[in-house]
Amino acid sequence: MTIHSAQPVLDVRHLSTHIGTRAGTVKAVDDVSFSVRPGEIMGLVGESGSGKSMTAYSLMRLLDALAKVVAGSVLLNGRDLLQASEEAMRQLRGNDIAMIFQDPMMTLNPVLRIDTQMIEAVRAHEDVSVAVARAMARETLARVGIASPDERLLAYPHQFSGGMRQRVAIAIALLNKPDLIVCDEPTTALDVTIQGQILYEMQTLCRESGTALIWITHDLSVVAGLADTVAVMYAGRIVESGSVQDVLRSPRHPYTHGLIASSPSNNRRGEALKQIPGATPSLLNLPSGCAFRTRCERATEICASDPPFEAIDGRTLRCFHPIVDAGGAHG
Amino acid sequence: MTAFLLRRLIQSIVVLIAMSLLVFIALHAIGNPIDILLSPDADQAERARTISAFGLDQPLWQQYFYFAKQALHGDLGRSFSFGTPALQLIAERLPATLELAIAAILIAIVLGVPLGLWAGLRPHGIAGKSIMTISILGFSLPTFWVGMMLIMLFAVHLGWLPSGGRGETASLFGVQVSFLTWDGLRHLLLPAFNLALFNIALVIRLTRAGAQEALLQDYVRFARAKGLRPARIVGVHVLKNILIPVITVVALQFGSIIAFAIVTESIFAWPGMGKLIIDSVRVLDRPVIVAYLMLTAILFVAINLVTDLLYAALDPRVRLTDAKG
Amino acid sequence: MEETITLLAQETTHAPPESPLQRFLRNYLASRIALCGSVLLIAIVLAAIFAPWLAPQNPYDLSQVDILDARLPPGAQASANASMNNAHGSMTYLLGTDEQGRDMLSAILYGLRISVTVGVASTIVALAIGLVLGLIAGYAGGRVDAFIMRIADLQLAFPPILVALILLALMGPGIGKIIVALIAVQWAYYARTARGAALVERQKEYIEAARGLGLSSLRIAFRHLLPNCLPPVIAIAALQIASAISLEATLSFLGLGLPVTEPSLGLLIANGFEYLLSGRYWISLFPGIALVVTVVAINLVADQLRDVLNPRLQTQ
Amino acid sequence: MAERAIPESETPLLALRDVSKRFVKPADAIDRVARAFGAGKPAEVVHAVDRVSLDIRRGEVVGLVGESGCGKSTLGRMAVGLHTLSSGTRQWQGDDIDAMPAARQRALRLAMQMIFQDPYASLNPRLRVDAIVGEAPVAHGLVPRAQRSDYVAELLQRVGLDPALARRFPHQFSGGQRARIGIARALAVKPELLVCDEAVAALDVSIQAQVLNLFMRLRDELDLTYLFISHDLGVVRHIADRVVIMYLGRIVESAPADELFAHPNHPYTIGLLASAPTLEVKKIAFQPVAGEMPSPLHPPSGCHFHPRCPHAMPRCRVEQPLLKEVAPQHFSACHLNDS
Amino acid sequence: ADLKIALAADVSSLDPHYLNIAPNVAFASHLFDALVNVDADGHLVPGLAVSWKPIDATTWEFKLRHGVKFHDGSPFTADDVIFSLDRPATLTRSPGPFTSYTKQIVAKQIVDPYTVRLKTATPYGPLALDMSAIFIVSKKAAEHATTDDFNSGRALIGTGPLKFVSFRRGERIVLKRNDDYWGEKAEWDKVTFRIITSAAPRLAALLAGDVDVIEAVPTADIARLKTDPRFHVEQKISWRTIFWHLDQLDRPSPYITDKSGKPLAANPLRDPRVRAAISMAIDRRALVDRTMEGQAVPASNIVAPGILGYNAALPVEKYDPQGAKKLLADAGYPDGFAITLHGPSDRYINDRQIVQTVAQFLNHVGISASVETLPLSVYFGKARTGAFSMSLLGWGTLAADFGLRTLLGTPDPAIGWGSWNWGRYSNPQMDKLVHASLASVDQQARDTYAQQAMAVALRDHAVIPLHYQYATWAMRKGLRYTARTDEFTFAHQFHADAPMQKASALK
Ligand SMILES: Nc1ncnc2c1ncn2[C@@H]1O[C@H](COP(=O)(O)OP(=O)(O)OP(=O)(O)O)[C@@H](O)[C@H]1O
Ligand SMILES: Nc1ncnc2c1ncn2[C@@H]1O[C@H](COP(=O)(O)OP(=O)(O)OP(=O)(O)O)[C@@H](O)[C@H]1O
Ligand SMILES: [Mg+2]
Ligand SMILES: [Mg+2]
Repeated sequence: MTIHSAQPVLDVRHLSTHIGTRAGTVKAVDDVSFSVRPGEIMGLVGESGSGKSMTAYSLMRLLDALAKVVAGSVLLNGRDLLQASEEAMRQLRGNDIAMIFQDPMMTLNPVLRIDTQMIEAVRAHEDVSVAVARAMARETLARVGIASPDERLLAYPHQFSGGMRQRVAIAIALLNKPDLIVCDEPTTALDVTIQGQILYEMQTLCRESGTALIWITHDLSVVAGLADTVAVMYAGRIVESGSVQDVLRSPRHPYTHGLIASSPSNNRRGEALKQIPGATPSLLNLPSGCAFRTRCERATEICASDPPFEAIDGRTLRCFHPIVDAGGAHG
Repeated sequence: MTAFLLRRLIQSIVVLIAMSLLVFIALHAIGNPIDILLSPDADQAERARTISAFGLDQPLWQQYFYFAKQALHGDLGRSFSFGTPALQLIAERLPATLELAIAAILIAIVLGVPLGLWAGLRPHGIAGKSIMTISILGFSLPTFWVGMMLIMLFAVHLGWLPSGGRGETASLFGVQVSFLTWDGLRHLLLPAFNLALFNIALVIRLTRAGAQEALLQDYVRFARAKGLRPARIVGVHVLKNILIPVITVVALQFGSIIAFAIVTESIFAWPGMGKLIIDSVRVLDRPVIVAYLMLTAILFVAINLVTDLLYAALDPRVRLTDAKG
Repeated sequence: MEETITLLAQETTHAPPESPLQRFLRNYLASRIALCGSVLLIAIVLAAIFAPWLAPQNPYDLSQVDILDARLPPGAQASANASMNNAHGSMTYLLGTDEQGRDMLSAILYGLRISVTVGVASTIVALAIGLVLGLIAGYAGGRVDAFIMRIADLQLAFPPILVALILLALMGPGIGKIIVALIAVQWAYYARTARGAALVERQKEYIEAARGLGLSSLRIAFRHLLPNCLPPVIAIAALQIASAISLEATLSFLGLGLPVTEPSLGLLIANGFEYLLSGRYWISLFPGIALVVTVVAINLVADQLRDVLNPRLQTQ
Repeated sequence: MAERAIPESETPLLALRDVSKRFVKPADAIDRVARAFGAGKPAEVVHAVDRVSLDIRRGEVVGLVGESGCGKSTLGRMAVGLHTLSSGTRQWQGDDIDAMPAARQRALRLAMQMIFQDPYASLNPRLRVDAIVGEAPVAHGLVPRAQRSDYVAELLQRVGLDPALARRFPHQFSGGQRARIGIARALAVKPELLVCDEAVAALDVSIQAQVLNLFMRLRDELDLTYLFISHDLGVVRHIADRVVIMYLGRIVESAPADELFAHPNHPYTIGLLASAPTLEVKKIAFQPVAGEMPSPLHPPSGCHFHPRCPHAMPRCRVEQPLLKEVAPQHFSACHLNDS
Repeated sequence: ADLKIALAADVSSLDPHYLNIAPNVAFASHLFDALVNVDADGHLVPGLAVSWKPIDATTWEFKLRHGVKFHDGSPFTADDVIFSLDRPATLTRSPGPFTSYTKQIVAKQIVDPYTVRLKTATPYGPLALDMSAIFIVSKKAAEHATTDDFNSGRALIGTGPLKFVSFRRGERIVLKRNDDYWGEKAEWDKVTFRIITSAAPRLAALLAGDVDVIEAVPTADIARLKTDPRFHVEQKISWRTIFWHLDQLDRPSPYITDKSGKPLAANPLRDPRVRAAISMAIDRRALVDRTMEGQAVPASNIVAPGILGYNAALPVEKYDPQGAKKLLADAGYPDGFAITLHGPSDRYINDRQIVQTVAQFLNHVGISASVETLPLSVYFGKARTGAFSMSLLGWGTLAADFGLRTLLGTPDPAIGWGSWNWGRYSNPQMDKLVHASLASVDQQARDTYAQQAMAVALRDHAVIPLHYQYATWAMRKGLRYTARTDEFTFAHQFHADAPMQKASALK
C-alpha cells in the first residue's frame, strides 16, 4: 500500500516551535522531522501535551501569538511554507494543505449556516460564482456520507450530531482537493461506532483522491488500523517513527514499548497492567537530555545528554538504549 | 411561542401592580403634592378643599383602588401640575426620549464595536491600550459633568453645535422626530453622545473581550485553516459571534439608558420623559410618576422580549422557549 | 507500591506549594498597569482613612470655615479672621476654597472618605444580600428561585435613579440613607450574577461528589458553592463600587445626595458645577480630578481582578 | 491476582429492579395553562433509563458499556442514589432501600460512592486536599476532627500519593494524581461499592494503566465492588468480571466478560466490538455499524436498535425484545434469538 | 425681529386659571391682561380697568377700558370680567387654585358694559391687588373650554400684547405680536420661550448665542457677564425676602438639644433674647457679599423696599457677635446649644449656601448649628407641621399686610390666618394691626397700619430676615429690559436699543 517511490508532499525538517509563557519558554516542538508521501497516511501519536497539535499548527502556520517557529523548514511540494508570505500562505491553506480539528462542536462557526461556511471556503481560493461553489459544496457533502445534502446545507451546526459535524468539517477540508490534510484528533470526541465509520470513509477517500493524511491521535490502536507510517512524540520530540508494522510490532524506543505494553489488550485480563512509572513531565521543566529518562528502566548517565536522531532499518529513533529485539510487545 | 408571550404578559402585569403599589406607598410617605403646588396665598380652608378634591385625604388603600379601577379603563389619572392626562403627557415626551436613547445606542454601537474590535485584535498595541484607557474614563466621568464640558467646548467655544433643546422636528408616521432635519440632527448629536458615553465604553469592553475570546476559538482557527482572508474572518466569523452578547447587553442597557436620560435631558434641556419625571418627583405628581413607571416597565418587558427575539434571530442555537423566563 | 514512590519524588521537586492566594497575587501583579492602579488605589484609600490627619482643616466643622474666605483661588492665603478659627493657625489654601470658604484640599480629602465609604459600604452590603439570595435561588431552584428572581426583575425594572430619588426623598439626606438607597439599587445585579454562577457551578461534578458524600445542603451551598461563585461577583463588585460612587455624584447633582455640610466628591463637583462658566474652575475641577482618578484606579484594579479571577483566562 | 469466582446464588449487594429514569422539563403554571388551551409544546420527556434491572454481587466488577448518551451515567447515579428513581426499586442485600429508615439510608448513601470522569471538575478548586478528602468523614463522625490529618495521610498513602501533599490545592496536581485524590475522597467514607463513571477516560494512556492497577489493588485490599462505566472496550475487558451493554436506555446484553467478548450475541454488541480499534495492524475494511444513535427524546419503536441493525425484521419495529438467557449467565435482548 | 428667551422653570399649563405658580402666571401675562396690572416696581397700574375705587366700605367699582379687542377680534366687555372672576372657582381639580383672589368677592355686578362692581363681605383693602392676579379671558372662547383647550391653544384668547402660536410642552412656546394691543405694542414679531431649567446650561445657551435672554442668572456668573462686552445685565431688588422662621411653640423644639445631644427642657427660641442673639450673630453684609456674591441686599423687613407696608424705619440688624454671646448668656445659654437649620434645596437663589453660611455664623457665637437641606417635596410638607426648629423661607408679596397675615398671623383656619406661620408666632397686637390694615380701603391708612405691624413683628424677632435677593436678567448686547421686582420675565418689555447699529455690526 505504501508508495515509497514518490516525492514527499510534505517534508518537515528540524522543526522547532517555542512558546513564550510567563513561566518561561516552552519547547513545544523540538527538532521534529518527518515526511509524508502522496496518498500516504501518517499517524502522529503521543500523549496529551506532547506537542502534536503544536506541530500541526506550525505546519499550517496557525500558531498563537505567543508561539513561534524558531527553526527548521516545512516543504510542501518542495516549497518552504515557513518562507512564504502571509498572503501566499493563506492561498495555500485550505487549497493545498487543509486541516481538521478535534472538537467538532467548536470548529464550525455556530452562528453561520453550513452553506456559508462551505461556499466561503471555495471562494477564498477560486473565483467562482456562488452557485458553482454551492454545487461543489453539495457534492462534497454527499461524498462524506451526508444524506440529503441540499437540505443540510441550509442547517446550522447545532442541528447536527457530533459525527455529522465532523463529516462537514472533513467535507470542507476536501472541498478544494488539497494534497495534504492534517487531522488533529478528529475522532477522539466521537463514539466508537461513529469513529469506525469515519476512519473507514477517510481511508477510502484518501485512496481515491491520492490525498496524503497526517492523523494525529493519542490512541495507538487507531493508528494501527488506519495509518501507513507512524511517528511517536514524547515531550515535543519524535522519539520513534517508521512503518506501522515495524513500530507497533517491535517498538524499539522504551517509551513506545511501554505504551504498547500498558494497553489492556496486551495484558492478561485481571492482572496488573504493565505500566510506565511516573507522570508525563511538564514541558517547562524537562529533564536534560532524553526527556523520558526519569521514567525509563534502561536509562543510564549518558541519557542526560541529547540522544541523536538516527535512522536505523527504515525507521528513525532517538534513544541511546533502543530495545534491540523485543520479540514483539506481547509479553 | 404563545406560552412564552403569555408568561411575559403575566409577569409584566405582576410587575406593574407591584410597582404602582410601591409608588403609591412611597409618595404617600414622602408628602403631599398640594403643599408644594398650592399658592402661598391660599388659606387652610382652601388647602383642605383642594386636598379633598384630589381625594388625597382618603385612606391610601381607597386611593389605590380608585386608581386601579381607573387604570383598568386605561385612565392613569391627570397630572396634578399639568392638569393633562398623565399618559398623554408621557406619550408626548416619549418620542424625544426614545429618539435620544436610540441615537445613543446607535452611537455606542457604531463607535464602540470598531474600537473594541481594534483593541481586541491588537491588545498590546498603543492604539489598543489607549482605547481601553479612554474607555475607563467613559465609565468613570459623571454624565452631568461631561455634558457640561461638551456644551462648553462645542457650543460655547467652538460654536459648532447648539447648546441644547430639540430643534426642528419632522413628522414620521405621526411622531415628531429630530433626525430627519438637519437642525434636529445638530441638536441631537451632543446629548446623544453624552448619553452614549457610558455605553460606548461598555461596548468597547464587551467587544474587546468577545474578540479576544473569539480569536481563541477553534472556529476562527478553522476559518484560517480554510484560507479565508483576514477581513472575512474578522468581519464575519468574529463579528457575528461578538454581536450576540453585545446586542443583548446593549439592549438590556436600554432601560438604564432611559433612566440616565434624566441627567442628560436636564443638562441639554431635552424635552423628554426624564425631565418630566424629575420635575414630577419634585412636586410629587403621582399620576405622572406612576404612568412613567408603568411605561418604562412595559418598555423594559418589551425590550427584554425584543432582546430575546433578537438573540434568537442572531444565535441559531437558541430556541425561544429555552430563553430565561 | 514502588511505582508511587518514584512518582512522588518527582512531583514534590517540581511544583512548589502555592496557595490560591499566592497564585492570585502572582497573576494579579503580573500587569504593570494594574500594579499602578493598585498603588494608586491604596494611596487613595490611605488618604481617605487619614484625612483628618492630612487635611489642614476640618471642612465639616462649620466653626473652622469662614465665609469671608469663600471662592479663593488656589494658593490664596487665609484671612486673619479665618486663621483665628482654624486649629492650625494661618494656612494657605493650596487648591483654593469653595463657596463656603472651605479649603478645597481638605474638602477633597474628606470627600474622598465619604465617597469611598459610600461606594464600598453600599457595594459590600448589596453584594452580601445579592450573593446570599442569588446562591439560594441558584442552588434551590424551582419556586424559591422564581420568587427571588422576580423580585430582582422588579428591582431592575425600576430605573436606579428613580429608586434612589424616591428613597432619599422619603428618608432625607445622610450617608446611611444614601448607602441604603444604593444598596436597594444594586443588590439585584449581584443576585443575578451569583445565581448565574451558582447555576453553572451546581452542574460541576464536585458538587455532585459533595452530595454523594451525604453533606448537608447548607454546607454544600456555603462551603462548596459560595467560594466558587465569588470570583465573578467580586469582579463586578469592584466595578460596581466605581459606579456607586458615580451614582452618588449624580444624585448629589440632582440635589438628593448627602448633607450639604459634609460634601462627598460628587457633591463638591455638583456644587462647583455652577462655577464652571464663571472661571472658578477649581471648585469643580479638583474634586472632579480626584473622582476620576479614584474611579479609574478602582476600574484598573477591577479589570485586573476580573481577568485574574476569570477561570477561562487563568493560567495554571 | 487470580480470577475469582463469584457465587451466583448469593443475594446481590445492590440490585436495581426495573428502574427507569425520565427527565421531564419541569412545566410551570403558565406552561400548564398554555397547554390547557392547546398552545405550548407537549412536555419533553427523555427516557434516559428505561426499565433496567441490574444485579451487582459483592466483590464483583461489573462493566457498563455503551455509546454516549445511552444512559450509563444516569444508571450509575441512580445506583448510588444521586438520582431519584422514576420507577422501580433499589435493593441493598435484598432490602428495598427506599423503604428503609432514614438513618440507614444515610449510612447506605456512604456505602456507595461514585468516582467521576473529569479529574478537573470533580475536585472543588477552592479546597485543599485534606479538606476534600477529610471533610465528609469528619462531618459524619466517622473520624474525630483531631485525627483528620492522620486519617487523610493514611488514605493518600493508600492511593499512592505523598501525604505531604495534603495541604495543596487540586490545580497543583497532574491529571493522574487528581484521579487518585478523587478515589481517596470516595474511600474516606469506607464505601463498599464504587461506581466509576469513565474514571480513567480523561487520563493519558500511560497514566491510565497506573490508575487501573490502583483500582484492582484496592479491590483486593478493601474488598470493594465496582460498577465500572466505560466506553473503552479494552479497559472493560481487562477489569470487568461481567459486562453489561446498554443501548438507548436499555440493557441489550449482559454476560461474563470472557463469554461476551468471545461470543457476542446482540447485533449491536457485535458491531461495537468490531468498531473498536485494536493494536493489531490491519486495515479497516468495512463500516461495522451504520448510522447514529437516535435521540432519546424520540426513541424508535420496538427494538431501539432496529434502524441501525443489519438483521432488522418487521417484528423488531413493533415489539421490544426482552433479555433472554442465551447461554449460562449470558443474557441478550434480540428477536433473532427466537428464530 | 425675533426674540428668544430661556426660561428657568417649566410652564405647566397654559390655562391662566389652572395652577397658581410663578412660571404659569408670568407666561399668562403675555397673552392676557388683568383688570389691574403690576408695574416693574410692584405698583398697581391700570390694566383692563382704567380706574378703580371703593364706593363704600365693602364695594369696589372698576371702570373698564374701552376699545380693547381679544385676539380673535371680539371686543372686551364686563361679561368677560365676570366670567373670568367666576371661572377659578369652577376649576375644582386645580391643585393650586386662584380662588384665593376671588374668595373675598361676595357679589359681582355689571353696572354697564364698562363698569363692574365687586362687593366683599367685610371691608377689604387689597382687592385691587387680588384683581391683578386674575387674568381676563374671553368668555366667548373660554365658556365651554376645558384646560386641555387652553393647552392646545384653542381657547387661548386674551387681550395681551402677544398671541399664541405654538406650544411644545417642556420645550418651547412661540408667540407673535398682537398688533391690535391696547397698550404699548411689543417690539418683536415673534417670541420664542425655551425652557432650560438647569442654570449652567441656560447660561451656556446665552453664551453660545442660542438665546437672546436668560432669566434667573446664577449669582456666580453675574459679575463676569457684567464685564463681558457681548452681554448686558439688568437687575432689580426682588420682592422676595429670605428669612428664617423660628419655632416658638411651647415645648422642647424638635431640632434643638444641648451640645452633648441631650434634649433641652424648654424651647430656647421662645425667648426673644435668643432670637435676637441669633439675628445679631448673622453677618448680613458678609452673607450678601460672599454667599450671594453681592447679588442681594441685607433685609430689615419681610417685604422688599417699595412694597406697601415696607417700614423704612426698621434698621438692618447690626452684626454683633459679642452682643449675641452676651444675650445668649443672659438668656441662660452661656455655652449656646445645638440646633439643626433646615432649608430647601434649589428653591431660592443659593438657598443651600445660605443655610450653611448662617450655620457658620451661629457656630462662631457658640451655637453649634448643623444643616439639613431637603427637596421641596418634603420640605414644605414638614415645615408646615412645625417639624423644624429654624427653617428658611423666601416670600414675595406686593403687600405687607398680606405677608404678615399669612406668615405671622396667629394661625386660625376659620379666617385663613397664619397658614405659613411655621414657627407659630403669635402676638395679638400685631394681629390687630394687620386686621386694621387689611380692612382699610384707604391705601394710605393701610400702609401705615402695615408698617406698624411690621415693626411689632420684627422687634419681637418673630422671624429673622436675611436679605432681599436681586432678580437678574442677562441678555445679548443691544437689548434692554425694565427689570421687575416680581421676577417675571415679560418678553414684550424687552427693547432693542439700536437695531440698525447691530445689523451693520454684523456685516
Ligand atoms: N498558548 C499556550 N501557552 C503556553 N503553553 C502552551 C500553549 N499552547 C500549548 N502549550 C503547551 O505546548 C505543549 C504542546 O501542546 P499541544 O497542544 O501541541 O499538545 P497535544 O499533543 O496536542 O496535546 P493534546 O493531546 O492534549 O491535544 C503543551 O505542553 C502545552 O501545555
Ligand atoms: N439532568 C438531566 N436532565 C435532562 N436530561 C438528562 C439529564 N441527565 C442526562 N440526561 C439525558 O439522558 C440521556 C442519558 O444521559 P447519560 O449522561 O446517562 O448518558 P451517558 O451514557 O453517560 O453518556 P456519556 O457517555 O456521554 O457520558 C442523555 O440523552 C442526556 O441528554
Ligand atoms: Mg492537541
Ligand atoms: Mg456519562
